Amino acid sequence: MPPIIELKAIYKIYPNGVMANKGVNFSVEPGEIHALVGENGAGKSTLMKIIYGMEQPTQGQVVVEGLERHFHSSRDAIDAGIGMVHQNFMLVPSFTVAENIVLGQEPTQRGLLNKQKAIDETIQISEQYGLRVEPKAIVDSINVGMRQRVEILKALYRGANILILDEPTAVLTPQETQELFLAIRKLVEQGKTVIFITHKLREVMEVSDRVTVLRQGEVVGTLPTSEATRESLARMMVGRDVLLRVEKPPAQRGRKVMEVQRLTYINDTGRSVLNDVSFNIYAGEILGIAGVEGNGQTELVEIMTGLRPSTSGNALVNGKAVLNKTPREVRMAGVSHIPEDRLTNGLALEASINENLIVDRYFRPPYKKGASIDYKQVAELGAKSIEKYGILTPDGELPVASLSGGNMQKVIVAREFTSDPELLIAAQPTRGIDVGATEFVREQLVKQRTDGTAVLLVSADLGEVMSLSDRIITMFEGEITGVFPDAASVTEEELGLYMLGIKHQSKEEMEELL
Amino acid sequence: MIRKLYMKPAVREFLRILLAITISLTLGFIITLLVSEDPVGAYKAFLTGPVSRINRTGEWIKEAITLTLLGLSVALVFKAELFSMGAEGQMLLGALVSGTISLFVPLPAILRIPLALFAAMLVGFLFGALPGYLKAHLNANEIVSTLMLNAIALRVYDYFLIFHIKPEGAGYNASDFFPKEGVLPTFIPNVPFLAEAYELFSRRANITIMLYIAIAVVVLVWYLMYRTPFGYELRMLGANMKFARYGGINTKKTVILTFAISGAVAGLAGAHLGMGIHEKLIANITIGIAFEGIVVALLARNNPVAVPFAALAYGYLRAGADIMERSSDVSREMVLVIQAIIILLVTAERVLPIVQQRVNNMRENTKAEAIEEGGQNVI
Amino acid sequence: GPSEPAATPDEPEDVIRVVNLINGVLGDKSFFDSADRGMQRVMADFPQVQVKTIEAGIDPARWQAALEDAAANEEYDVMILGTYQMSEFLEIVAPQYPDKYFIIYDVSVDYTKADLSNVYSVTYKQNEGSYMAGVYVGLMSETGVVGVVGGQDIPVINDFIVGYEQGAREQGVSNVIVQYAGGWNDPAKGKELALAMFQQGADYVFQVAGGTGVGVFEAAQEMGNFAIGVDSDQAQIIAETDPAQAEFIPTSMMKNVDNSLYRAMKMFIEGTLPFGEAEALGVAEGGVGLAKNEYYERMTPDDVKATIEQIEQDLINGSIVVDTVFN
Amino acid sequence: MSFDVVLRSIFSAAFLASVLRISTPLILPALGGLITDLSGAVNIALEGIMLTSAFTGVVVSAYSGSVFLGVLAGVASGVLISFVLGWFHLHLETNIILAGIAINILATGGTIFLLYVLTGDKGNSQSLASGRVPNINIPLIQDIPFLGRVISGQHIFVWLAFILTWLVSIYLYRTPWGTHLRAVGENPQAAETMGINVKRTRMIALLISGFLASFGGMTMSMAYLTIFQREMTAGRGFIALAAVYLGGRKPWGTLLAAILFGFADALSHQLGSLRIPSQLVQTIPYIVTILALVIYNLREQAVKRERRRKFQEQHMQSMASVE
Ligand SMILES: Nc1ncnc2c1ncn2[C@@H]1O[C@H](COP(=O)(O)OP(=O)(O)OP(=O)(O)O)[C@@H](O)[C@H]1O
Ligand SMILES: Nc1ncnc2c1ncn2[C@@H]1O[C@H](COP(=O)(O)OP(=O)(O)OP(=O)(O)O)[C@@H](O)[C@H]1O
Ligand SMILES: [Mg+2]
Ligand SMILES: [Mg+2]
Repeated sequence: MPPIIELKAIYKIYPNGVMANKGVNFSVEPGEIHALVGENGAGKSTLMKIIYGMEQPTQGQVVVEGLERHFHSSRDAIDAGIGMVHQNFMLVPSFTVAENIVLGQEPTQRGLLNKQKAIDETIQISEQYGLRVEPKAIVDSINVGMRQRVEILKALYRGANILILDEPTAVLTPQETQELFLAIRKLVEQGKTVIFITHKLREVMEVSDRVTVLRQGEVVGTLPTSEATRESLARMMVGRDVLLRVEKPPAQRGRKVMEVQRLTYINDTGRSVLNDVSFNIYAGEILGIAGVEGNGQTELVEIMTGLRPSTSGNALVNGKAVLNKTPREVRMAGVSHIPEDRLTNGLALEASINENLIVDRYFRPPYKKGASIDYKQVAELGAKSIEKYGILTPDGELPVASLSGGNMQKVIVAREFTSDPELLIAAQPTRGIDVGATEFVREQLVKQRTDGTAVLLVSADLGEVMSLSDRIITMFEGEITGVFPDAASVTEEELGLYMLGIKHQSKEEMEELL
Repeated sequence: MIRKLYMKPAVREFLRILLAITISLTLGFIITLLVSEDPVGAYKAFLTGPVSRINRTGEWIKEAITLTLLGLSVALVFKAELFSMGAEGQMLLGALVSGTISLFVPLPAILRIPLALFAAMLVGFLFGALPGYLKAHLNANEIVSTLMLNAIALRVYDYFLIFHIKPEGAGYNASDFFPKEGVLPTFIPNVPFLAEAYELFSRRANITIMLYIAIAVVVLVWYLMYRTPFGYELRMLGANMKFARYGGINTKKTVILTFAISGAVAGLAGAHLGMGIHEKLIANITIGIAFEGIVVALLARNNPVAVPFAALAYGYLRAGADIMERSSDVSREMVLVIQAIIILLVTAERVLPIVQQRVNNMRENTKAEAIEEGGQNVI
Repeated sequence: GPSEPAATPDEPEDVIRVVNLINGVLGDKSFFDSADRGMQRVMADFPQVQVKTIEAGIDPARWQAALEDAAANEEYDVMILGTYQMSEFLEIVAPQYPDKYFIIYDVSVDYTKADLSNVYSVTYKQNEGSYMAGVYVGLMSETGVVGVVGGQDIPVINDFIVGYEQGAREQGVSNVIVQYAGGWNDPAKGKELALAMFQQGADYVFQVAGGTGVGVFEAAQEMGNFAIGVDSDQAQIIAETDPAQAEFIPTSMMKNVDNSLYRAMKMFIEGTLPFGEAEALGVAEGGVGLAKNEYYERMTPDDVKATIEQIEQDLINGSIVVDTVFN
Repeated sequence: MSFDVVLRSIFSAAFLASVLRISTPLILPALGGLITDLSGAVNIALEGIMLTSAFTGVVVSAYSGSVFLGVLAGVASGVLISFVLGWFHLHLETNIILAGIAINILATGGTIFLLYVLTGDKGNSQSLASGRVPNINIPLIQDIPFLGRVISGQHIFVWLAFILTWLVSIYLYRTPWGTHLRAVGENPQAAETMGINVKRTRMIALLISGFLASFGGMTMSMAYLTIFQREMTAGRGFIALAAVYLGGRKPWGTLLAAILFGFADALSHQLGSLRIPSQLVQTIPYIVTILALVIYNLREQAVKRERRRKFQEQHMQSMASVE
């Protein structure tokens, strides 16, 4: 069979002169699951955007089902049966989940929208693929995990013949990832073709038939997954051996840095999102929060960092109350924060990389000198961060918008790690970061903790939580269901029971351990 | 080589503007041809009018000063991704307060003028803070509030002018001329070795020291915007409000301050109208210029350093158009039409599709070249 | 502005080039239009006169420059301009151009300020004219309530209004409703204001609001009440296209800017125009008065007509003195 | 004028009728402003569109003798000038605000120029016998005591304003097109990736906006009055824009905001006859608008606070009952 998609000698130069693809030849067989891997900024998303008509290649040919195509917009690609889930969310915040899913192909009745049908179809497709969403929820108010599921359902709803998934699993829980893989396999059974981008090599091994590795805009090679190993793929991508395990010296628990006492939060719709949550974080430890998305972790972090008011309770950092204080006050108390949604909170896309790096420190020395900001210092900080964190860019003066997704994340990590915090709250810190950089970020996280920083780690990636944390708490429906003082000694299954609320430690039990 | 040069954004921008100006002026001339018996003379008046006589040049520069201040005022707000139409009200109150001081506060010029200017800025600051406060704390839309506040300020201005400032039995709604101590001095000092220039300017084109003040304000606003923590806050607010908040910026305070500072600059522009241009308070003092700050700021892309140049260029267009109407048979309305066409075309990012096509072709070639050269600009 | 073509070399020697400088825009339906009308008549009757009209626009910041520019232009011999605002500028400019002639209307320059021997001023006693309008509505009103819509709260308009009020009250009107539209080009507003007055019991409304006043006529027609026109014989003008509406405009208070300028130009050509002096045209001089057109004749009872004649005589011989806002 | 007369006038059917009359030329362009705003562009050119249509309607109805043709031409001219705006903004990428300002200047100059060419007058179209759209008297309604006098006998555009508000709200919230339009306004990139043509959608929004605003213009010149006066829109386009935001960017909210403005304006006309300086009376509509804005938002906050408090109480109770 001829390839369903064939890219021939694709070059792509962005207006700012960055060449993202250099003579890429890439072909996808009909009915296969084709993984695409590569470091951050290797040009994966760019290549996919070319297939989807969002970017036009500077040179080269796009052949779909044997025909050379010139897509001028996504519309053309959609019409050719291509669907895509984007790395960054493409949702309309004020619309409901169902409205987002049917956008552009709304069911109608005598010319008017059929809202009920949209909801029904959303429920149906969500059940069909096991991707849980609330059809009537406003997108602005749902967490990243559900947003991601909405994105996937959007593409599935359209019944695309060729489905491009650009890092769909970055914020999914392992269970959800499994469900997604199930869905993908179903699609393939129905004769569809899937291109799948991820940084988690385990997923590549698990789901794909073939894998293509990109490096610095060029194809390193395409091979059947059966002939690859995680180590070999990592080597192909990075050009060196990558440690896929974190080495971690034993924890030296220090003084109590943060105390959270009886925190409750009731949201605007009257739902009790956090219920009587109490725990402590100590210097020199990584406290992991394990829980299925939507069980209050997002709100907990936002309340702890001053982005959201709480209903009642108390929170102290080094004995100083920080609850319902402004983000500035919380930060001044020594808290730094890697937010879960980098584009909403974490970055100002149109501002330069350097300016994104100083949002928590521009007002104090050495960045402020006299009445003004010392931009020499800022540039130095930028240069150092770019080097140390491997942010792929020619210049710190460029806008963040010109970075690849993973490199955007690195900017946030660089800022929050270098703020010298007493408490580092990290939500999804390695989201979208390539294997090499993930290794680095994890190392740094451990190093911070070893140097005496308290770390709160919230991640959808249970593996990450388990391998990095010293202590783990599980959350279910806004309550803490269990505390595990020795992360190394619990199993994934055990945690799962607590995360799903099947098991529950008693108050006294927990109090002791907290 | 030439192609390489063409790729440079600054060069491209320059070429675009040059092309746009050429096209729009050509179109303007074609219209003039249709409506004038002496199109060449009329168009010459338009193109060279503002520099053909010292008093005309003076008018142009004086207006450009006001436009610069207004442009800066608007650019501040726009940079924060806020929208303000409030310059009119702020200017009116600035003119009113500074005018009152100029007229009635018995201080020597050296004290009275700074006091009046300061008061104008203060009242602009406070009047600007109002929509800022409404926006920040009550989430009240700033387009509505600024438009309404303008209308209120206009009537307050008229009320004070007519009932409290206008001298008894005056023939129209205006104050007395300001005393010498309340008028901004000529920009050339009255010293012996500059006597001739002073004489010429103070008589024929009384450009005042507001020229220097405006330049200082340009530098200050630039400094404020790009060098100070407040400017950083303002720009981050504009880039992503949620990010600003997350990063610890007090977004409410920033919103209020942005509006207030913008108001202060507009208030100063108002003082210029009274103390620099009319030398008295009159009705409709802001009528022709109130919203032109928006045009200037957008022309300058909210860049404070570009604002005076945009103000000079736009002021030239306005002055030239006026002179064409005064000294040719082209009617006022046609002059407006020509002006509108020039604004539309000069600000078009893509000058004309045909031209754009050319540019695209050229760009493609350049890209191909870059690829052939092994893409050395790849990182 | 719209005007005759510029001078050509082959024209006769004794050509007189006139600038009609308007510190506003044409189409004000008030004295600028009237001035323009006067100058059109001059051109029609005196072929040697060429008039260029300059509309300096509504921004007062432009006016002084427009005057200086026009005065400095060697092509022009005579400059015609109006309004209080311009008089201050003229007092500065005229002495700089002693060989040019200036005619200013609706205001008098202050001849004590400088050597203004090349300036002729003509003013109008609008208070006298509108006094007559006031007397007229006072006699005609059945409700005892009348109104007046002013364009803006400015002294010239208030001079109309005080005269009108005085006249109306002297005839027993209990209530004179005064409102300002705040602009000269908003007929919808004019209509609304007049409707509000009619609703509050007025039956005659005098409009002194230029283009805004057009709405007052519509309101009168709609409510079956009456409106008094201003500046020119407005019923006559409207009758050309809308005779039905003219039926609701029994008279207009005329302020004959056109006639006065025509007269001035005629005297200028004859060499008899008294430069260095101001003339005030009142009822006696025919500068202001009521339009006694066919509508007036038809709609006005004889006793009212008689009273109006009497008042007119009293104004001419000075036995009635009308209030004014000017000193 | 005595205060009781003024008061009596305010509490009359005629007063409410005048509120509707004054509001109509605000409601129609405001709906247009709403649609463009939701599609992601501020339409500063409402003023110019209204002026163009007001002029065209008058001229065509005068020369053709047909009111219907006049209205048709007025609509066409409004849509056409919106197209020019859209072409510059979307195709040549002129900043929408600058383009809007230019369109306003163009409309001001263009209408006066053509008026002069056609009539020899720069002020108004008095010399043209232009048409008036019909009034509507509905037999049953006109007999209802008070209400009948308010709404009956209003011209057709008053009715149209309400009907169009209804249609616009259906269009925006119940049709796919309206949904696309709102999506484009909120997140153009998301819309684009779902195959929605962003530029075309924005152009359509501008054209609809021109269509709606054109009725606002013709309300001025063919219903309210039967004359075109230079610059006769007198800033109503901007007030209409304010109504969009005052109305919370919702069709019925916009209508209410425009009516509120009409009410305050009518109020100032009545109070103007008291002997208070007119400058102060004329601030009434604007002060009312700001107060409305403040009160609306204060209420909004209070409602939220109240709701939160209620939840909290309930929660505490349920906690207590558990213990
Ligand atoms: N809009 C843009 N303008 C300029 N440069 C861009 C733009 N988008 C991407 N780039 C650059 O192109 C290169 C490839 O980016 P791309 O997004 O394709 O990487 P990626 O392989 O998807 O990386 P990641 O794994 O981080 O998502 C990067 O160097 C990036 O900085
Ligand atoms: N009345 C409208 N209001 C707003 N947007 C509209 C309207 N009509 C069309 N559009 C938008 O313009 C775009 C093109 O419309 P058109 O109906 O021509 O699309 P099409 O390519 O034929 O699509 P389809 O296959 O859905 O019919 C669509 O994205 C649509 O959202
Ligand atoms: Mg990517
Ligand atoms: Mg179709």
